[in-house]
Amino acid sequence: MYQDVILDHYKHPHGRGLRDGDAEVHHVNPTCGDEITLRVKYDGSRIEDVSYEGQGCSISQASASVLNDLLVGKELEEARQIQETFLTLMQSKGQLEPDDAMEEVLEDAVAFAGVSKYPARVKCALLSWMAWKDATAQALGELAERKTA
Amino acid sequence: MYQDVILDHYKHPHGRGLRDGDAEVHHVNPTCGDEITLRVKYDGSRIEDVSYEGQGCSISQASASVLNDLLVGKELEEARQIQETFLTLMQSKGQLEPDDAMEEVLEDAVAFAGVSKYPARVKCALLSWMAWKDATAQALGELAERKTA
Amino acid sequence: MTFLPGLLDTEAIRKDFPLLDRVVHDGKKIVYLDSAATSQKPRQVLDALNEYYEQHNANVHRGVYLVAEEATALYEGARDKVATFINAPSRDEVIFTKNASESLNLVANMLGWADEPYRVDSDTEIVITEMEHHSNIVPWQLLAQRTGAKLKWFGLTDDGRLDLSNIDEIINEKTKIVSFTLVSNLLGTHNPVEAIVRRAQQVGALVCIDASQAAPHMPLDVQALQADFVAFTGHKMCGPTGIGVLWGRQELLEDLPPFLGGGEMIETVSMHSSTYAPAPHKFEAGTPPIAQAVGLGAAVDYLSAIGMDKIAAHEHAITEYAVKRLLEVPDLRIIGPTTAEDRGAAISFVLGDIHPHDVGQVLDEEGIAVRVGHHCARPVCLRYGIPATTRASFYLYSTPAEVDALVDGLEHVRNFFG
Amino acid sequence: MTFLPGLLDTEAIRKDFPLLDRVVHDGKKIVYLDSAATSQKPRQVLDALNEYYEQHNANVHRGVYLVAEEATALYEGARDKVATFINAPSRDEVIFTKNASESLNLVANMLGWADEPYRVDSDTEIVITEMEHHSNIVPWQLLAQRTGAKLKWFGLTDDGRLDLSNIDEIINEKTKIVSFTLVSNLLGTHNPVEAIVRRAQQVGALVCIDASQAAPHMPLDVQALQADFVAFTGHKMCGPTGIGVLWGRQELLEDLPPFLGGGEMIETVSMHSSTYAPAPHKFEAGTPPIAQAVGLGAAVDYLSAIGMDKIAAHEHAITEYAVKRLLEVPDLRIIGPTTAEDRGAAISFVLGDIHPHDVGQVLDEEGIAVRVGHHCARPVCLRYGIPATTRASFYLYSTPAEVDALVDGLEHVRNFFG
Ligand SMILES: Cc1ncc(COP(=O)(O)O)c(C=O)c1O
Ligand SMILES: Cc1ncc(COP(=O)(O)O)c(C=O)c1O
Repeated sequence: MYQDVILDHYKHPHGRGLRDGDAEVHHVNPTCGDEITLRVKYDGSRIEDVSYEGQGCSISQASASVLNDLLVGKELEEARQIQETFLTLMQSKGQLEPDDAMEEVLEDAVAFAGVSKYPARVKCALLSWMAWKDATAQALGELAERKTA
Repeated sequence: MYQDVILDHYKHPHGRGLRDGDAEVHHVNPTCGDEITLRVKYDGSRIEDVSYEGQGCSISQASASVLNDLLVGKELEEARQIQETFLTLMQSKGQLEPDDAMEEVLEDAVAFAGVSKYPARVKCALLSWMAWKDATAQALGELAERKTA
Repeated sequence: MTFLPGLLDTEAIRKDFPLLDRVVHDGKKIVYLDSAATSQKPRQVLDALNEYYEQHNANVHRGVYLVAEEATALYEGARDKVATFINAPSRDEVIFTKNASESLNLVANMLGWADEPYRVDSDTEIVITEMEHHSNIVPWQLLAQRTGAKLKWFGLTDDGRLDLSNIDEIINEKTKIVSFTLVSNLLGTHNPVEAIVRRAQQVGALVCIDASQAAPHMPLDVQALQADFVAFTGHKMCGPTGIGVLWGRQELLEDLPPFLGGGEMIETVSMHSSTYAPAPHKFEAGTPPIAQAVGLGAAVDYLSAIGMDKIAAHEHAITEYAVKRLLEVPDLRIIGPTTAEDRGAAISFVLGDIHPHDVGQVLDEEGIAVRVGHHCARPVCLRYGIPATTRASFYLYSTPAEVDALVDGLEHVRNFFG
Repeated sequence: MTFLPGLLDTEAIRKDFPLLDRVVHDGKKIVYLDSAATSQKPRQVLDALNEYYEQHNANVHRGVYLVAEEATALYEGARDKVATFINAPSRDEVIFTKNASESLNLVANMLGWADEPYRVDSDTEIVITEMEHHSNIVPWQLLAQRTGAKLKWFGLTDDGRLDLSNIDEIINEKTKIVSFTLVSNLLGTHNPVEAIVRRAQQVGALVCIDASQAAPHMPLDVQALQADFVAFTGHKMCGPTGIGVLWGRQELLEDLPPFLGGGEMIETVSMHSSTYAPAPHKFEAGTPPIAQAVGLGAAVDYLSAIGMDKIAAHEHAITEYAVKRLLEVPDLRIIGPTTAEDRGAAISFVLGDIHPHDVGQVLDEEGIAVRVGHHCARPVCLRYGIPATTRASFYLYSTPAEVDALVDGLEHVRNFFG
């Protein structure tokens, strides 16, 4: 499961640190204590930044770094598709061999295919992605509120 | 376990029916619903009567009949010894072969030796004996009270 | 050999059950007619237990090593199997307990500690029936005592059915929960669910169904039942001892408070406070009955491979035959329905004034294993004015020849005490 | 091979445990270092389970037929064995539950529903410690919430021991119950019972001891402990899953109210009220874990034949060796006592800033099974400011060679993430 790509992201995480954002969430993996604090910043429907801080295993840390790579700068719709593709891969129990199309979407994140064989670690890999989803819902809710206010 | 002696007592119980007494108790075997109402009458420390009424299996009915045979007319001390000998026999798990001395004390009641192999039935065999013990304690308590009053 | 339409190939099936080869009292092969108390276990279930312990034994849910992942997959896989077996909308609605009694106590305690609108308190009423197993009586008596709620119940008709004539009075606006058995373990009666559920829904009461005597014997569809909770027990359905099931509707399991506290059921713990995991884990404190769940999963596979509808048909045929043959025995009175319609395969009876203990003992000497007593349903005995009954109960491995052996045995009993 | 004084003949012992032959990841034989989570099961226990199911399976306590009498004798015989194993004054003080968590919840609930002088209510206090397993925290948090009682606890010293410096303040006249673990499952600490019991007795508080990590590993004498309740769990002591034990003093068990209601625990039931059987049955509602009790009895026989003092000596030797070797690993920090004195055979540690999940995963690839996480004792992690630990734990079948394999594995982990 420990692909070089994953270890690289773990040792040199991209975009780590908390910066200005529209919403912040704190997620915990109760079984192992992995934690992440994550902020999203939107420019309309474009993701301007995803910043984060946390402690956890290589899988959860690398996954946050990959998320930052993949989502920052994207339009929300596309980001959602990426998130769903990643979810599909992680829930595949090692049965899914990423094809070229999937590799196009997920880039470095295809390295997590091997993790999907380990149910206990899938939660680690998904921690930051679930946090992003949650933060996005909050941020857009707020933005929507701000607009209607 | 169904010795002829037991079946005889079951079909033709001795001393059955409720008569005048110094104390009355009602005992139940919770596992099977066997019930007995039993009265004792003392003449000083001599057992004048043990009368009873109840419903239950052949073992519990026959055992009450045998008890009536054995205890009525006896002095309390002797009755207690009989009761304890019977208890020993019933708790012997079929390991005890009644000897002459025991047969002298227990008479027909030695027929219950075979019942002691069947834990579920031991309680049936002891039902009336426990009731007698309880009733005696009550009766003598009352008599003692009456004396001191 | 008696041929009855609908019978299973019991010759093949019996080979799966080692205990049915057991010899008792001087070489008599056992005639096991006590499956309503507990069923025998097929080789397939014992194999699953052994394989679990020999190859995959580890504690579940927290291990990152291979065997722990396997144990978790086996345990959670058993939950999937049970969910499918009872047609649960979601696997997360299946809670593993130690037996049906714990399942029923769990419901009673959840409602005692719940917030509105579920909370049972002194202004509210609980409804059960007079034919319940003690495990569906005492938890509600305890709840009533502890909360001040009023306990009410449906009585029984002379022929062993629920008397629903006063249903609108018994189940009323104050009723918070109606708990009743799908099939009576003493009478054999199969109860009409729909009428009770409809009335409970009218007044907004929850419905809990004790399916302990149903799950082993017929297709069980919790969605069709429309109940809120369904409880049953593993050891009566070819599974190991030490495992029971509570199925509950997801929204309820989310809303209701936990019962037992401990490892596995938490989300996060500090000394000051804890939060709880989502259902089903919220209700599974401590190391669960892992091997027993795996065994129950194997039992469910075994039963499903034969087919629950086929098992029901087999038992119906046996019951019909048994009722007919038993009614031929002089002085025998069946306590419960005297036909095979809407009844399960447990048949209780009294034989003249021969006490059931004596009936059971003499039958045992013939190798025939029946249960005697009040079968943990003493109110039924009180209702019919009897101290106890003898009960013969059948399962997928029971044969007409065993019914014949019982009837012959009863003749012998009559002669013996005659 | 490393020779240590006091070691058992593990070559012979390991032959009894089928799982220890398990091969994982490309032909590596498993190095099982997770016995604190659950122990492996010897063949003797599996044989007892199989023999029970194949030859003697029936429901207990009410049958008059041979197999039911056998099942009852086996089940109650297991109670005798456990009573002897813990030196209980009476067999009737041994209650079978589903696991230690249920045992602890049972105590908490009995006290919540009890009459004076035992009743826990809003004027009273409950005392636990910061090193408890969640199963000895959450039941007391729930009890405190439900009754308004105050929950207090002993903190920990930096070297992983109980801080009893304020014992007279923590345990005071308001204290109704003090519940603590004999051996910590995370730290390994073996706690000083006497000081706590003496103070509890001074103020008239009851004492409950969680012996889940003690019963498998050392002679356990409930009379010497002088506690009121002692809880432990079968699956950690070579027994099956699905069974736990609560020992309680007879007078208490007589006085305290039941917890779960149902079959087996009653004396007589009517629709209006019920009376309860004497202990232990009062606390065993429903069909008990029959086969599991039989299996636990076989486990107790197995352990006793080897000798609990010999097992304790073996584990002490292994622990001493393991502590020494682990401290040689660079960047490794033991969480808990760093000597083998007054400690059990579970050793938690952190390895630099490599997350325990990663440590465990890489060890697994080497065939080494350790547990990672907060081990259901999250407050300990909070106390020492760490998210989780890696824990290696040993048992009677553990060898010095397995310690060496662990140390080599940890070197590999360091290189991998270095
Ligand atoms: C100290 C301690 N107490 C309680 C428990 C709970 O045991 P169980 O999960 O079998 O209920 C455990 C083990 O998990 C433990 O280590
Ligand atoms: C109808 C019914 N309900 C509940 C139970 C209780 O099941 P268990 O003893 O496994 O808890 C039984 C069986 O004993 C039963 O027949």
